[in-house]
Amino acid sequence: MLVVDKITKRFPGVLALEDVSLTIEAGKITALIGENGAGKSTLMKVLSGIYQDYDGQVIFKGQTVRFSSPKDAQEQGIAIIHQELNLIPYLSIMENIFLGRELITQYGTLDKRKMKMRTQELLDKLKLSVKPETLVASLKVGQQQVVEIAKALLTESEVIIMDEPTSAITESEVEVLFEIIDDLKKQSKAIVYVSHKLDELFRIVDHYVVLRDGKSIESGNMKGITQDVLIQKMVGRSIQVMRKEACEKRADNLLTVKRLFLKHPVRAKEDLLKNITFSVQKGEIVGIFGLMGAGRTELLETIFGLHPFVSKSEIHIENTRIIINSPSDAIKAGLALVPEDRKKDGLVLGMDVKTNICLTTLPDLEERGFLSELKESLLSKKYISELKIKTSSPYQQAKNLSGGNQQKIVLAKWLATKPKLLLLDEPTRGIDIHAKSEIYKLILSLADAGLGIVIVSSELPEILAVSDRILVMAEGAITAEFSAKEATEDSILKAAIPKSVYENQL
Amino acid sequence: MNLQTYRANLIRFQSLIALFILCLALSILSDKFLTVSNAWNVMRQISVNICISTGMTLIVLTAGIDLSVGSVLALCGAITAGLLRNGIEVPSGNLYIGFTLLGAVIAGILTGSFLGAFNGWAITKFKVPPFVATLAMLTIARGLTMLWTQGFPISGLGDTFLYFGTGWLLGIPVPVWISGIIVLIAVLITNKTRLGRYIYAIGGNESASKLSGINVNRVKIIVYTIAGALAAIGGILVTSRLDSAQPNAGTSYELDSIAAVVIGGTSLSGGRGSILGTVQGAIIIGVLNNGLVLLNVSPFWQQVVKGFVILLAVIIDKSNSKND
Amino acid sequence: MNLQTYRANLIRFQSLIALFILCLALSILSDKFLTVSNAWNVMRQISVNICISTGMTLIVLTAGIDLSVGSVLALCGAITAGLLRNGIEVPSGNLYIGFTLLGAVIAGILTGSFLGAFNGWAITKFKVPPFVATLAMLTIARGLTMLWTQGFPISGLGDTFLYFGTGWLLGIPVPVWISGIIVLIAVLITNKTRLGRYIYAIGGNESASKLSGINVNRVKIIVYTIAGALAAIGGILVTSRLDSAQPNAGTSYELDSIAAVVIGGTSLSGGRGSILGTVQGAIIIGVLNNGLVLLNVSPFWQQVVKGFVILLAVIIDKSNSKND
Amino acid sequence: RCKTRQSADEPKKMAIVVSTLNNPWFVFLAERAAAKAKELDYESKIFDSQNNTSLETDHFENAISSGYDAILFNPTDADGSVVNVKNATAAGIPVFCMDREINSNEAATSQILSDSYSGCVTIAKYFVETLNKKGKYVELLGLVGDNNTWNRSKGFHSVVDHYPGLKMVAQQSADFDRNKAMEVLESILQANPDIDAVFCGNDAMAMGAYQALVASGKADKVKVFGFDGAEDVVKSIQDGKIKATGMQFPEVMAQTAATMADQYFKGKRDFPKKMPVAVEMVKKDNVENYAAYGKK
Ligand SMILES: Nc1ncnc2c1ncn2[C@@H]1O[C@H](COP(=O)(O)OP(=O)(O)OP(=O)(O)O)[C@@H](O)[C@H]1O
Ligand SMILES: Nc1ncnc2c1ncn2[C@@H]1O[C@H](COP(=O)(O)OP(=O)(O)OP(=O)(O)O)[C@@H](O)[C@H]1O
Ligand SMILES: [Mg+2]
Ligand SMILES: [Mg+2]
Repeated sequence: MLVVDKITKRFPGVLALEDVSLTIEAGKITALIGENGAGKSTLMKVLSGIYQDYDGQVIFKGQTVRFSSPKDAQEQGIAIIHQELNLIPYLSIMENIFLGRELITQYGTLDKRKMKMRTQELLDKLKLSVKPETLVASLKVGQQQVVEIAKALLTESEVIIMDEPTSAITESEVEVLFEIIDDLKKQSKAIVYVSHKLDELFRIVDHYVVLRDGKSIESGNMKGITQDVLIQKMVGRSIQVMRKEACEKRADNLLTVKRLFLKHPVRAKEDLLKNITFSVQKGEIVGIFGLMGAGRTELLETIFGLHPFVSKSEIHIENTRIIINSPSDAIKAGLALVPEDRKKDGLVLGMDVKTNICLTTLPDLEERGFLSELKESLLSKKYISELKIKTSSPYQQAKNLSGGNQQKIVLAKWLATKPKLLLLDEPTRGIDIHAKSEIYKLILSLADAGLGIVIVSSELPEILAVSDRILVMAEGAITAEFSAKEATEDSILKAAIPKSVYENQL
Repeated sequence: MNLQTYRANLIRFQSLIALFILCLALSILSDKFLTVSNAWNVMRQISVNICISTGMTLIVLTAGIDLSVGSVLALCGAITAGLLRNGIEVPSGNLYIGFTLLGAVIAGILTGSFLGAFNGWAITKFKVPPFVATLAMLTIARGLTMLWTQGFPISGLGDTFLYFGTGWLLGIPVPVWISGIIVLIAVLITNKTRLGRYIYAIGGNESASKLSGINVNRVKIIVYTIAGALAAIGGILVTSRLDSAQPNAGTSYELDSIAAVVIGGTSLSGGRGSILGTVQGAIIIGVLNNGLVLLNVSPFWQQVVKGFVILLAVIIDKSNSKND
Repeated sequence: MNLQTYRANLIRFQSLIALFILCLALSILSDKFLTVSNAWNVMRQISVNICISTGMTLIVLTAGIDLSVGSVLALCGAITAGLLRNGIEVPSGNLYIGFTLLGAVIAGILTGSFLGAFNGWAITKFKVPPFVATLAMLTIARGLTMLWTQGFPISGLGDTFLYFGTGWLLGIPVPVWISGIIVLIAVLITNKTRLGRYIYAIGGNESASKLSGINVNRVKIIVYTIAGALAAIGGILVTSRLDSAQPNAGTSYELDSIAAVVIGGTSLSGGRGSILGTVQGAIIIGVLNNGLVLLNVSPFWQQVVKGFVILLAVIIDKSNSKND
Repeated sequence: RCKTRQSADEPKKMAIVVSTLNNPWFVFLAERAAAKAKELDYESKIFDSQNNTSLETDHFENAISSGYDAILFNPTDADGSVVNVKNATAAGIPVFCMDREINSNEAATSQILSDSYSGCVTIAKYFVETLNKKGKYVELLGLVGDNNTWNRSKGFHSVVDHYPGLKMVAQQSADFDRNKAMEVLESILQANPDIDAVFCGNDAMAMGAYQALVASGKADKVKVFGFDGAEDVVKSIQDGKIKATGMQFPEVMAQTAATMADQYFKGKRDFPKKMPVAVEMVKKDNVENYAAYGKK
């Protein structure tokens, strides 16, 4: 149905795609796999009309096409769910879904009633229980991703491209998505699926195409292939996804949080976090699991001093009570936070790698009141090589790096502060298997060196793989605690489902 | 219960509170403030700012800005007045074109639209930041006004023309009608049409709007053109009120207009705000100007007080919208 | 080869091209343009704008804006002049405080810093948008100037004071020395210090900066305070050059200053730009003003030409930076 | 209750509407008017039109609706202000114009006028005389959209243009602003280092021009002429720094207007429609008779 023939796409200084060829069939799901920066999104953007200047051909239904705009591609039957969320924050779900193809009444005004109905249908189908009029800005990232999906489903396209549609949604939503994908497949639509989550691929995908460094390496049938082989093809060598050895807990108290409360930002009378008490030992990795909206991000933020006037808590570090009213207090106390949304909160995208790495430790990089070029460059080079950050130079702008490497910069800038305790919020979201395993390795070695680590994740396997101890949160409270040995997927999930929902279901 | 109501709740009421406090204070301080004639007085005075600020709101919603409104207003007023009075004479060809009232008004509005479109063109075609493009237009239009008028006011425009600025219709001043109709249309556009939706979308996230197939450049050009036309209407109102086109009319109107927009709760980074908010912003400024005069505040102190009240109005809005 | 050089390459050279073309055109059109004395003339004239625009650049780099520079300049100039000439008399206590030159100058600069700090305080503490906070300050400071001077200029300030604005040192006009030193310090701050790095970071991504432990509010207040102090220095220079503090000094300087910043390649959305770019922007504007007078372009046409040249300068820069 | 005054006879109030307070001359005019009103036991209030005719309209409306009984008026524009005056007189409020004229013979109750045009004619004659009918000169205009600018310029040129030996090498605007005048003249001096005189549309520009001449060391060679009679300039004429200025009499005008309003309240109705207050030329040999904005 859709044939890509020897496409080459260049960015200034980067050859993103080189002679890539592949075929996409109707009624099949084709997976595009490859490391961060392999060129997957770029290829998808070529197919969906965002990039028009490329060499090579796209043949759609037997004819060579060159879309002049995303809208053109859409009208001819190719829809895309972007990896980067492309929603307008201060418009409603309904307005976003119909953006650019609004329904109009006979008077030329917007037909809000009809659009609302269609939106409601879509949301029902996707099992997202929010009103069509809700502002997108007030949705969580995962919910926004569902809206993106709804937007693509609205058009009756023959080819639907999904660029990491599941990077921010929970397991139950993934199930819904898979049902829908199954439906689409039955309607003999062609689906291109990009994801770093290999288990998903094995569940739904028919064909795979591997991209490496902008070249198409191999393609084939998903049946009869093993995970290890696939990884080997992607990375060019095999990777051991390691699991932490259960080791003796050292009883060296590092962090104790007692009776932490946080007011709800909107509903003034309610608490968003309720009476949270836990502790972290030196060298221990504590995993925090919970469903979307459980309050994990807020917990880390509150500990880090981002909500000083609406929270109360008692925090001890190494058995001395400290007051944290701002991130700089937290940094002084030896804390570091790798935030959930690295583009929004982690990096200054317009600055280069070196400057981003040095941003947290500038006072140490001064000499006689001025910043020392030498110290800065030594520090950044140290972390670039230690964390194997793939960048053309320390002076490359952060925004030009792939997601995995951006995440490593964020880690680097926090490691530079020599923290005692590292708070990691979804550290591997949207990161390829290779980078992921590197980050795991790093986390484990940091823990071995005596750091305390709190890791928040929505991926159960990840939590199970790295944690010494697992806390489960639901509706702003800690509902269970397991040691690595006693934890099972079932028991964790059970604790994570909010009581209200759980009881309703019974 | 839809988005508009939601947004409105958030934005409309916040400025209303500041406005209410202001009016209350003034009614207590002066018995002249809360009278029907003074109310029309204030409304008539702000009608020009409302015209301009409506266009400014649309532009600010797309995350742009227009510094040229004041000079465009002056130029268009002068062109209408000039054509009405003198027509066009082509000396070489012995040609004389007279203009009817309607013709002159349309010519003025077309000039405004053209200048606005030029702004939009420079901004979209050459990616000149709106601040710079319209700053350049501020100077250019002022220069053109001077050239057209040769630095002299153009006066004596006839009683029919005066009706726009000074007449009454059904017990309401004509300029209030005109600005009211403009506001109504603008509210309809922003809430009920595709164009309005696109304006919000572009201001909210330009690249996402582009990906959704919106012709961002065209929308921007349309918006700047509308703003130019509205500045022209403002210019015609000013000219008609005075029976005279002043070459330096509209100086620093851009600041008043942006102040109305921002006090009305529209965000300068685009995507959020409303026309009705701007109307309230304009009313706040108008009431303030009127009130300070009624209270007999000395002109030097007026500026100080005005600055603080504007600051306070915005602070009240801010702290109030937080509780929502 | 470090970040600064890289950024500099990008920004410095782009404005240079527009400047070069402009100078070339003027040298061809007038034989008086390319002379040493005219060069000093232009440099001396722009030195005030450079002072102000240096502060403005810092503010714009944090994604803010300062509309109050012109009136702060006027107020501080008037305060320095007033203290120098009349001192402070406290009628009731029969107290008279005389001011030395240095005392008066310091008092002026402190006033500017205080007003700037007030801007920063309103912006950070109450989250008032910088546009509104400084717009309010624009009115407030102008009103205070009128109150302080009672609307009359303060003249006759003594020859020592005149030296700041009109003297020469080592063959270079004193105001050029002063603005040069300010630029030098600002370049050092932006490129070599923590504060500078924080300024860029905040403009680039405020929430990431906050999470990195930067005290965003403090940095902003510092920046607005610096800008206020620099406006005060500008005010003292203007006063000294004229031997008189004019109550209406500095009107619409904010636009000239922002124009210099933007023409110099600094982005109004913050995080990108440089002091040296702004200096070039100021030179472009200064050369343009000077050239139009040298060519004796009629005042009517001057504004039109100026608008188009500014537009063109920015377009040239844009298209040029794309090729980089 | 102890007052014998009738309750209907509230104290009268005067509104003083001036074109701008951004120029000391007008501040002086307004303050003198206010002072005179106070002396006559009336309440008064100053309105600043900021050179903006439409703001002036607002002021008139506000003044009318808040019950002022007379308006002492310095118009922003001869034509644009007519409507305002008509509205006020229609509402039964007398209007007395000060300094600047409005182009209507009936509208205002009386106009006390300073004639810029003929004042500049006088200065121009002296200008021709001091330059010996030949030389190069520069003219600095005020705000180009202001009709005072052109009244003065025209009065000046009506004389000077008859002398072919006098050559205007540059005519530039400096917006009535001291700083602009200095900068513009600095640049003009680059192109024309050999000028003999500068004619300025007001005294602030004259002082700015003088400052520029001092900076370039040409202060003794180039003769500067101003208009207004500001303090700085009167002093500078004394010191021989500036050649001449046209002295207007804001105080006289302000006091006359206030007195007329007082008479109006007391019943007088027949005022002269126009009452010119002559502009006198101040130069070195008569400067001892003058102070800022008036006679000693
Ligand atoms: N606009 C751009 N300008 C310059 N380089 C770019 C641009 N967009 C992408 N690149 C580069 O092109 C390469 C391919 O990027 P692409 O986004 O296609 O990777 P990807 O396979 O989708 O990675 P990920 O799994 O992280 O989403 C990368 O090296 C990236 O840095
Ligand atoms: N600014 C806000 N306004 C309104 N509600 C909010 C806001 N921020 C968070 N919430 C609500 O607070 C709750 C906790 O959110 P939080 O981001 O901490 O969840 P999380 O467990 O980190 O989920 P995720 O995995 O999606 O990051 C959610 O119910 C969310 O809807
Ligand atoms: Mg991608
Ligand atoms: Mg989270």
